[in-house]
Amino acid sequence: MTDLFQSDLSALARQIPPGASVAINKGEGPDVPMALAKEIVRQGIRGLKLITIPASALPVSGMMVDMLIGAGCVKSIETSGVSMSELGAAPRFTKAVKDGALQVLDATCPAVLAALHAGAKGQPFASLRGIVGSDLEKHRDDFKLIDNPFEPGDPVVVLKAINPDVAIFHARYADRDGNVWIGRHRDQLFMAHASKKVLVTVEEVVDRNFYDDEAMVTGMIPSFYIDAICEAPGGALPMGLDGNANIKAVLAYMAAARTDEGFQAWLDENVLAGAKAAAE
Amino acid sequence: MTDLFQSDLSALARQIPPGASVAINKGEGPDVPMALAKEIVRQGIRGLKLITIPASALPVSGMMVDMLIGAGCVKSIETSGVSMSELGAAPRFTKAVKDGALQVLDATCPAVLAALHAGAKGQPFASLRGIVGSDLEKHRDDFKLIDNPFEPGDPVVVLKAINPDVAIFHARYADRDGNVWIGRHRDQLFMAHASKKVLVTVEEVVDRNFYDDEAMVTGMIPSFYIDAICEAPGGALPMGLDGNANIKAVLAYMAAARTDEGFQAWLDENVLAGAKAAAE
Amino acid sequence: MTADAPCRDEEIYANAIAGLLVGAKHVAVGMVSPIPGTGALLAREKSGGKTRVSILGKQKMLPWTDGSQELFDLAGQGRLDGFFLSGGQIDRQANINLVGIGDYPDHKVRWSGSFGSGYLYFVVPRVILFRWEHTRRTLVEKVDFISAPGTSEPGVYRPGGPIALITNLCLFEFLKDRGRFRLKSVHPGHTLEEVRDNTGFDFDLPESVPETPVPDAATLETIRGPVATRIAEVYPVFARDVFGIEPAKAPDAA
Amino acid sequence: MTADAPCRDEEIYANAIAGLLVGAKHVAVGMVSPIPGTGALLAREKSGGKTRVSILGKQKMLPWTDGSQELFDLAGQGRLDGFFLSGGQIDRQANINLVGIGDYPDHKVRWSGSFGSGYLYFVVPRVILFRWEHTRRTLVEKVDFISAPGTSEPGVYRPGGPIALITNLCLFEFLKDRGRFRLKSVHPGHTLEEVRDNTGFDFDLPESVPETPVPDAATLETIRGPVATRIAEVYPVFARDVFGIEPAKAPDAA
Repeated sequence: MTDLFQSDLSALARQIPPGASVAINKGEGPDVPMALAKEIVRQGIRGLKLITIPASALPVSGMMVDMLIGAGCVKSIETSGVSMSELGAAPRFTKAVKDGALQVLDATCPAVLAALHAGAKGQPFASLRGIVGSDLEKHRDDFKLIDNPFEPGDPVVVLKAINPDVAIFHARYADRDGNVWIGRHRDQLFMAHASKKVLVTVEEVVDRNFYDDEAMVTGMIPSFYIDAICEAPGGALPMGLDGNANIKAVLAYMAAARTDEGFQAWLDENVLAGAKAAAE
Repeated sequence: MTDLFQSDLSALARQIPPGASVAINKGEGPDVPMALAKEIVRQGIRGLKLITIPASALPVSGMMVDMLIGAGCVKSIETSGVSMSELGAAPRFTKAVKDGALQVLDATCPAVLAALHAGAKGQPFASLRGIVGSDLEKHRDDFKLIDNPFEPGDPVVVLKAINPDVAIFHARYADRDGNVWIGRHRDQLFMAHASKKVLVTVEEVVDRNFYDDEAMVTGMIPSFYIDAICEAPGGALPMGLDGNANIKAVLAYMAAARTDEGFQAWLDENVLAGAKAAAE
Repeated sequence: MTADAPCRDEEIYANAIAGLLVGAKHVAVGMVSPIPGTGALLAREKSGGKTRVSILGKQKMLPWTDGSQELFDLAGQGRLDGFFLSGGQIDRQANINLVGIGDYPDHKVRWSGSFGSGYLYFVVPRVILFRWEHTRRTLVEKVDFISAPGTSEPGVYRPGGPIALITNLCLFEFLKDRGRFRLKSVHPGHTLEEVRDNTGFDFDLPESVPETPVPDAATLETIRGPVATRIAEVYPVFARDVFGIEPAKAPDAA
Repeated sequence: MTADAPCRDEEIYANAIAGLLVGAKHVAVGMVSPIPGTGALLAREKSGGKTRVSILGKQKMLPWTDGSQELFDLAGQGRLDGFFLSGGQIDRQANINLVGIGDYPDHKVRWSGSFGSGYLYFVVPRVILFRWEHTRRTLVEKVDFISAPGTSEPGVYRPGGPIALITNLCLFEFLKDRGRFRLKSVHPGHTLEEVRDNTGFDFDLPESVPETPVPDAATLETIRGPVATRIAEVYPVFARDVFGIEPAKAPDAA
């Protein structure tokens, strides 16, 4: 057994310093680190600079980001979009922007991905077509319009590499040596390569080594990119293991989060209750 | 069944126009397209601009490239290295350079990979640390030293994207719909994304669809990147399916290829014999 | 829903969208785009499966094997023919705004964000704009924030761009050379005057303005059959409301 | 081979190399580098497995899951502590030439190519140079082609570079500040004079020149046991010649 394993979520969350930049993936699969996000709220870690890879606009990933914002953990968010997909707008995000309480670094999806990719390679910047003439370009210091060095008169945007302080995600399996299986969720791989620290919750730790099975190696992040792992069954809920969100749970959150009081009551019941009970 | 399948290698090779730029992978696994390369020699396709991803310096991949050079198919080669690894130098490559019969675009491995990656993304260029002050930089029009747009006074090399006309490789499996399984040989995936045409030989076509099996999808190139597939069992020989090269066969080639006559005799016996017999 | 049920507006829109995708090899459908998804899947059925449709939002329905970047890489390589974009505001020159109303960053109203628009609008040859609320609030003379511009100056790499805009009143085509829209057809039950009154910008007119066609019986059957079943996997709420069907697998089983 | 057999030169070199890698987290070994591979694997054994060693050339021995680029990406991220480079020529300033002798591109002699040197030399903190033929032909005042420069001008991003050069005569350390080599030890059976006579460039000297240590019995046992077994999987010819062992699986089974 490797020493990467932590026995509980609080030990994982303690490795996220206040003010850290934290990468969070899109959440198309059962990889939303909701349990860890709730622990971040319980520990009151503040000033986080979220970076969504490349957006948080699916019901559960949107809800997680919205909750972190509502709970006051987030100072800024670099994103191509925050919403609950077809369920509607993210209530706390919308309010925080209106109140001027949240800085948004507006991006477009491939720009976040290209900049993260440059970071994963340890390179200073990436080139990207498009963006020219948009207002995205005007408001970002880390997007620059240059002349293509190989074709004068061809304007191209270059993007400064992104290297998050911390990447967090939920995965299906870790093996006993700390290799993490992600299947074809390659975004987590790029996040892990690019980030200075990688904290992972997994559905299950299995007593084997994935290197013994070429099919598993193919969809795996090697342990040397990982800093800590905690087994947290259901750690992506209300995103189910089958990739289907519990829509009722998301709608209940959205209804509550429409008001400050409703959001606080939801937090008390769904996030803080356990911590309070434990503290009493 | 998709119409991507070709019944023989000659139909595959005919899709490579004379003068085309052709990407060839490193050959660490049983993915060297040796059978197809022999067919290129038989068809006398000339003027090829080889691009090795990022080098051809393992016994069988080195031998394949050396054979193509010796047979007069190659006009130029962009590479970070050509050799037979610990077995020694590539005899026809070495001779062709000495004779001035082959243009070598000398590169360094990550530069080839970064430029191919930019090509796979449809972007104009990539940035790469290193190279500054080397003679590689001085001799390549497609490497340029610029000032980091985000940090004045920081010199950085940018590399023009590579988009080969054709990519060729051997793979373990194709499914009946033309999806090609490569396992963790990700280089072939980048080659396929970056290239205008992708020609693949496979060990075996299996009667299933890999999308039904998430473990297979993870290591797969979707059919919409592939232009033609030919089932060619043993298509990487003398590289075995277990990833071990038949060293005796490579050494025999190297011994023969030391002289023009020896190389021609080897070609006659190992490549052209079948074609001649068929033509008689 | 049977083929006898009256044709719904969503079905007219989807049918019009499918008509814009004839001959496309690969069409992708972005987030929160159930009607475009329906239109693209209809185009796929009509092509006999030759048009590939990739719908974002549900990993297992996507063909990617290289992560989220693959959609954009595919588009960058010129392998993606069609995509859909919307806007909180869309203006005369087809600039789109997905960010908010008012001065950036101090919006009066903040929307979700620009998503892939700032890139895909430049590189996908057939971008279809959709905005169901056709009012002077949504179709404006000038957007407050340009998430992605409708046209680019000469010299800017721009193989892609808008070809049409569909709303709950009409279908516009976009004239690239003139950098403005031309009305193509008005949906059944609506009038040119209504379109004019509710559009915040000036647009070109054809000699006569046809009515947007209603899908024929065979098309309706396709929409309500294989297309509806597939769309329900990504947009369960939409499929329930429009087609009255539930996805094969309960979406809220957590 | 038993632990009683006399110590071979390769074992002395490997032992010296292992000494340069103490505390390294991840060391990679490039192509055609059997002695560096032996040294790195010895460092791994001595660290109790804490030093990870990745040997290029055989896919199944590599931990990568992102293709060939992963080695370079790992190095770019600062996650790779050690690497090995050689050169057909190596000069006073630790510039290396892997391309050829004479004017580029019309070489009198052409070598295989620069491989990863043009990048890894810049970003890996502990690059160990090796060149077993120690002559004035190989260790020259100025290389004919710079595959990778030994030092860089101020302002150039350069977290990595050479720390040492090992030959069949001696071990040099590289003084980054002075941009030149200093002799560290002379291998048993050789002399300072011999080193001087066969080196084409000037180098610094310590106050006294020690002899390169011969590995002790326990170290020899480790080299000839677990290290030899593993090296035979990648370098079967080397393992046969030096350790007299065959790989567990025949390498020429096609």
